Amino acid sequence: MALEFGLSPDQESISDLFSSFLAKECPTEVVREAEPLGHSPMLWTALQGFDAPGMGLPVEAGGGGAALADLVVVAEALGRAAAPVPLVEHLVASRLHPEAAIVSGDLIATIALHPADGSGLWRLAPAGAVANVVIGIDGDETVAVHAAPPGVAPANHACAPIADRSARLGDRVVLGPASAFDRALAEWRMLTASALVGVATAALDIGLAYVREREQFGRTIGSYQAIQHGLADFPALIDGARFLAHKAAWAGDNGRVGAAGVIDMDEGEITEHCALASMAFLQAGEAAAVCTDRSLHYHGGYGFSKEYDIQLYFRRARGWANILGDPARERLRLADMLWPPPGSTAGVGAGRAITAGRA
Amino acid sequence: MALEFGLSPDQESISDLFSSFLAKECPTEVVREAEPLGHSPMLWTALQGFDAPGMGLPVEAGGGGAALADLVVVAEALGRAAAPVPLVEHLVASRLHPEAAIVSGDLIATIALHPADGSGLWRLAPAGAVANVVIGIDGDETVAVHAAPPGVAPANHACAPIADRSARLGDRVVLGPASAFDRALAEWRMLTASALVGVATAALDIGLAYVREREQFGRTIGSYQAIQHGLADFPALIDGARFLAHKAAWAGDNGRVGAAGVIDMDEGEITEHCALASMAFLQAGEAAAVCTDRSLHYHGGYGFSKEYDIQLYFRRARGWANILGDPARERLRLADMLWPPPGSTAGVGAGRAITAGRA
Amino acid sequence: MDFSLSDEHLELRRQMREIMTATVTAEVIDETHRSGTNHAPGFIEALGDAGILARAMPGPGQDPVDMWLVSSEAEKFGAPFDAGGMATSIAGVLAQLGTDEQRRRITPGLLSGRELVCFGLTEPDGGSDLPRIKTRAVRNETDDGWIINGAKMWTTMGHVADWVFLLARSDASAGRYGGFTTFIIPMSTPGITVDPVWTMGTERSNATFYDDVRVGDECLVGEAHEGWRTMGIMLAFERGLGNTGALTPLLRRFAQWATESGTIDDPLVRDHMAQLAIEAQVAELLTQRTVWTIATGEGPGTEGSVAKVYATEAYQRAARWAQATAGADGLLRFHEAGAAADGWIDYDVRHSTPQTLQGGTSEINRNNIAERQFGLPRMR
Amino acid sequence: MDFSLSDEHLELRRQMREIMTATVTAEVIDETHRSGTNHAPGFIEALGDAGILARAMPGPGQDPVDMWLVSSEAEKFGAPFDAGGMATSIAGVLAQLGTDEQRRRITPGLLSGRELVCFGLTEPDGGSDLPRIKTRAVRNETDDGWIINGAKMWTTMGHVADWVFLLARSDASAGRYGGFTTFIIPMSTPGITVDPVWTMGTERSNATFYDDVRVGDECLVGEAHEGWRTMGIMLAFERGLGNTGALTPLLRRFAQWATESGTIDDPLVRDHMAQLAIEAQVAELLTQRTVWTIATGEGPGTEGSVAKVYATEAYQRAARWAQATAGADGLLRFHEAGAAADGWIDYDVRHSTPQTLQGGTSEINRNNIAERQFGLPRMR
Repeated sequence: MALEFGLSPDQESISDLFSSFLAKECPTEVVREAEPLGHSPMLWTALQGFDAPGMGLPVEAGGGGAALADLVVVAEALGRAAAPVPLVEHLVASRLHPEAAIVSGDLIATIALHPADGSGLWRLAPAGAVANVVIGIDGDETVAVHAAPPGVAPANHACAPIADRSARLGDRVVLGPASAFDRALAEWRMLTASALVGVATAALDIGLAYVREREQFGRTIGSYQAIQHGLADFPALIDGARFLAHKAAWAGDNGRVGAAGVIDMDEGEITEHCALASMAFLQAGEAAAVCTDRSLHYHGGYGFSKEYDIQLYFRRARGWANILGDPARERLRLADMLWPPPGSTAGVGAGRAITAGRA
Repeated sequence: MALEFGLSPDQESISDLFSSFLAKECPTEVVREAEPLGHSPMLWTALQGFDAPGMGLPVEAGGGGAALADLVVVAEALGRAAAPVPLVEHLVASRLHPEAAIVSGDLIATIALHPADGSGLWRLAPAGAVANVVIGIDGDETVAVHAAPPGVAPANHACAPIADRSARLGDRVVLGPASAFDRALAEWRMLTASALVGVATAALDIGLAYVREREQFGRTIGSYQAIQHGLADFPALIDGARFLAHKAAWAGDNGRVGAAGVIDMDEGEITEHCALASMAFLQAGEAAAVCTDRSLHYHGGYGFSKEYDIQLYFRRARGWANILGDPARERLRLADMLWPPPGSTAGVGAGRAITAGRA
Repeated sequence: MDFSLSDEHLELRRQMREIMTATVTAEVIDETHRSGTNHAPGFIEALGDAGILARAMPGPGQDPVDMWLVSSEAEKFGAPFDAGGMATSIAGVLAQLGTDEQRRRITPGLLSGRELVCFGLTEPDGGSDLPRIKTRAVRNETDDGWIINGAKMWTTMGHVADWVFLLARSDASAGRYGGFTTFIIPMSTPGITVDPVWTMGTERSNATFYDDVRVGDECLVGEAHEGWRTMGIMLAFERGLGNTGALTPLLRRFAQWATESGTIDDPLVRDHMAQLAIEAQVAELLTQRTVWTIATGEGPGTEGSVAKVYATEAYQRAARWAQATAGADGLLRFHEAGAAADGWIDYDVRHSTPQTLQGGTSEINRNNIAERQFGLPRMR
Repeated sequence: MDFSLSDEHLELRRQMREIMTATVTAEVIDETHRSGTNHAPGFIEALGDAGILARAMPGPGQDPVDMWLVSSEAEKFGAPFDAGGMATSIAGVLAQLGTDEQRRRITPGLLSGRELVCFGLTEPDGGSDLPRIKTRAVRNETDDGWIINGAKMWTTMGHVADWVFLLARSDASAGRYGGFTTFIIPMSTPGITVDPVWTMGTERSNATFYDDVRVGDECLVGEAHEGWRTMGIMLAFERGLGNTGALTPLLRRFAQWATESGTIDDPLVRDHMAQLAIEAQVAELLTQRTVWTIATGEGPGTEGSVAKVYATEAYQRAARWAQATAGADGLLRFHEAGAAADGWIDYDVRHSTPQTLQGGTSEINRNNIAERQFGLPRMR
């Protein structure tokens, strides 16, 4: 075991598989055509063609046996293509509730990010508009509810298939206590982080291509230092988020969850899955926001026009991240894991682990 | 009455007077020589020479009858010269407690920015190291305490003559209830804002002079777009802070204090003195911090060396602003004036006034 | 310095507010969002009827405070004034450079709010590099007219406008800034076609095409081949006076949502709201200073650039922060249940995005400040 | 990907921590602040004795993880490793380009921690534009030696160093990157003088002057006139591996103050602390990635620039935020009553300030990323 920042052979082949699949099946015309709902049933069916919906489950459960380290690679490819399929949510939900029809992808599953309110409503669940099964917290239980999806989403910034869903109406199964849901939320943060890394990477690629071509005042605009320096900030933002997501996956795959992980702020050592997933999510949200902002800006007016692709990414950078809520709240939650308030049990399930160190 | 952004003839002549006085009496050698204490008795004596210490008091009280609109001009000139004299504090204190020896400047007066603690200590009062009279809050009273100044300051970032002072030991006069101190604090914020505007302006001037001269790669560094664009942000920061300080002065001079001023967030109309003073202080702190940061950075290593002037301003940008406390706390205080919490009486003495408007 | 408004200006403000309350209803705003056309005819016509468009016209002898007050009040209220801004700009240009015949034939329609004008300036390849335009105006010696061919981009209001103010190259041999001619042409002239360009802001802009468009000398604005001079006058009217007041309505709408949702008690949110209130004040003060420099005849220097960069970037940051803070509800559009500030939060993010581009990009404005205010070397 | 350290590396880390706890006491640190010389002889010598300096030497056949771990642990602890970093860099250069005689005569002293080396590179007019240096090395035909004249700036440790690694122009006719020669010279050589340069960070740097300094060929590093190649090797050792870990001790010290003062309960402060924790992790991951690219032989590309810009700017922002948050107490220096984090908050602001300049300014590094990673046109 030693520091290794390259993709493993498994990761490489998964990356190649999904990248070439999406390049072929999901050019941006597909993304545009799927708006405003933000879901392409055809693309979903194509994903079922190579068993993608069940890949996150063990082979014993009929799944593909992919590790989290593989799933972050998939999520990044999806984000890079702005793919209008709820695979991130489905992968997370399927690991919590491996029903055969979910494993196969015949039923689409998702998770509700916040507990149901007093009336049993899960507010704006990601993929809620198209999911046949929604898993989330209701009271002190984690439940899965089978019900026909509404098939329409409220009009929204990202054209994402979000929708309110009921935690009580439909075919309802109790999966466990509310705490059983913690891992799913951490995995959703981690995979959404990777998807946002994909969005940011696409923004960089699109931006670079544009500034290399576009001329103003007799020079390509990519030759101006103001634009060069604005773009030069992207790699740290993107790579930082990517490595955090991969580190979260590595921590999860190696059982470094909760007390089995390290959170040592004195030495700056963090190997705990849930804390890393939260960090990855926040950093990726920032990376996607900044990279799409600037890339769009460097397009001049064209970035704002619907004809160009950058606005697709600009809107998803916000939509995919903001669905969880105010990032400041997420940072406070992270702070409770890193510096637990006295007497607290800190964090969501994970929280504080081994803390060595100096005062 | 109509919008007027030029200096009045009075302001012009005060600006000229102080600028030429400081150019002559306070080159940066004087600033350096006054370190680490941050006080030049000679410069103070020279200021007494033209009755500067008492200028903020009415002629009837033996003062110079200057308006707040004049004092902000003075404070900006002081900041621009990084002048090692506590004139801002003295002007504020003198208006609260116009003793003859204070009006003449034979005694230096200052204010304590925070109420005395349980043991009667005023923590780190600005000019506390050199002031003969300190005015501040102790319990529910505003008191003035005459006592010999320590003459030394704890070593600090800005080489400012700050020091702890006692609210109880010495010759103690009760000036009124604690609320009598509110105006003084607002005036201190406003004048410190102007001093910080002076600091930021000096940072711009010094930075521009440097980047016009310094060559790298065969060009002056001021020809690089990254540096041009970094500097191009300065005018908005500086002018914004300057106008806010002037508007606070205008509001104060015209009696627009507390309920006599307007705070209408629906229309974005604010003419209340204390709210404007707080805004000016925050904006000026930001302007001084950003402008000195960047100007120092554009100096390369030389900015960091004690030989160059920019480090003098860099340190004062922080020292003069941070002495009040965390700017986030100040913003929360401002927020309470702008959007009073239900049932609160809001703000320090000033607070909410007329609020017209739509919902 | 003096920060008070005169009684005449206070009266104008009162009038503006009265007219807006009467004419810019929620239904009117809804219609602009539905159609993508950011124009409320009843509002602009009422301004025309009250003589306010005439007061808001820029140029010598006009009160720049009037001009600022009108656009600022509209912006703070959230009333669509783009059409009024364009009409008054062109009326101002005609007042300075137009013929008496044009001022009789065209100006009254513009200042009544009944006739609209769009701008045919930027081209697909052009952007910030305006002198690079390719639209050609060729002198037609047989009838003393002109034949115009070319294409323009971002012709906002082009599909509802009566007139187009058009910049064309009339003498390609005359160097970078020579050989331009400006025209004002009825949009009904044969050969002009308008294609919609839909934007992320849900606003409609247009691409306009000019195929052998034949016009006479009555359409010339200023002298032939002296179009760069006309542009100089017009761009000076534009810079730094509009679109710097958006923080105020944003903050009003955000505070509305924050109050309803209880978020207004959150210190993290209050901290940020106070910062935005400061930025709104700074944006207004910087804009008022620009107005004052125009009034004193000192302007326009770089004050407009300073205000424009600051205000539009602050607005953009604020909108993006507001959206993130509102979480999922900040993603929802107008009329969706639970949408933060009834959908305005989402709208502001989309609407603020091109503000740092149109009317001079932040980069061009920063170049301008560095070169003209600081005297640093011009590097383009 | 794998984010774990091998057992050997964990053992090295344990050893480092043990040595630092024993040798880098509060008194030792105080002495560095008092003297302005950021060097703790007992610590560096202990590293030498434990063979750690030899492990931390960069170059082919060496483990870059060792090199990173040593400097990173020192930085996290707050132990002054600058002298060790310079010594191991030059030992690494000698390992690649030195003579056997130099490796016998010079290297053991450097790797024992007993002899220090300073860098004579930048000049008063030079800065980022290194090839512009004016120090001349002229071949002295009578004795096969060299005569060196010139002045160097920012010769940190120059007043305590045994050696100077010097870059001089040896052939002014050889174009921008030709005609340089690098030397390693005893500081005791006649003609070398050292003047202190005091800094805002209270650290002492130096200006060094070379007046007819005569040295023989035994002082050459690499071939004569091939100095740019030496510099390439040395700068590659430098970039992106040191000075990217400062957020961790800053955050530890800030948290200490925040806990003592009760500020740690303030949600505004917690929000920001969480952000800094993320930035510290990102800085570490970006640095580890640089290490990995070196280990795999892929580096150094622009990874070092990416890590360096990010980490130093994050550190600077963090220090300035921490100081503002601590208010008046954040202004107080070491040993003053009530000073926030015993004075470290004030120190970090001053200390972080030159980090975005030394070892490659942020501007130069951003140019580098744009040109080398993105392939955008080089505009210098």
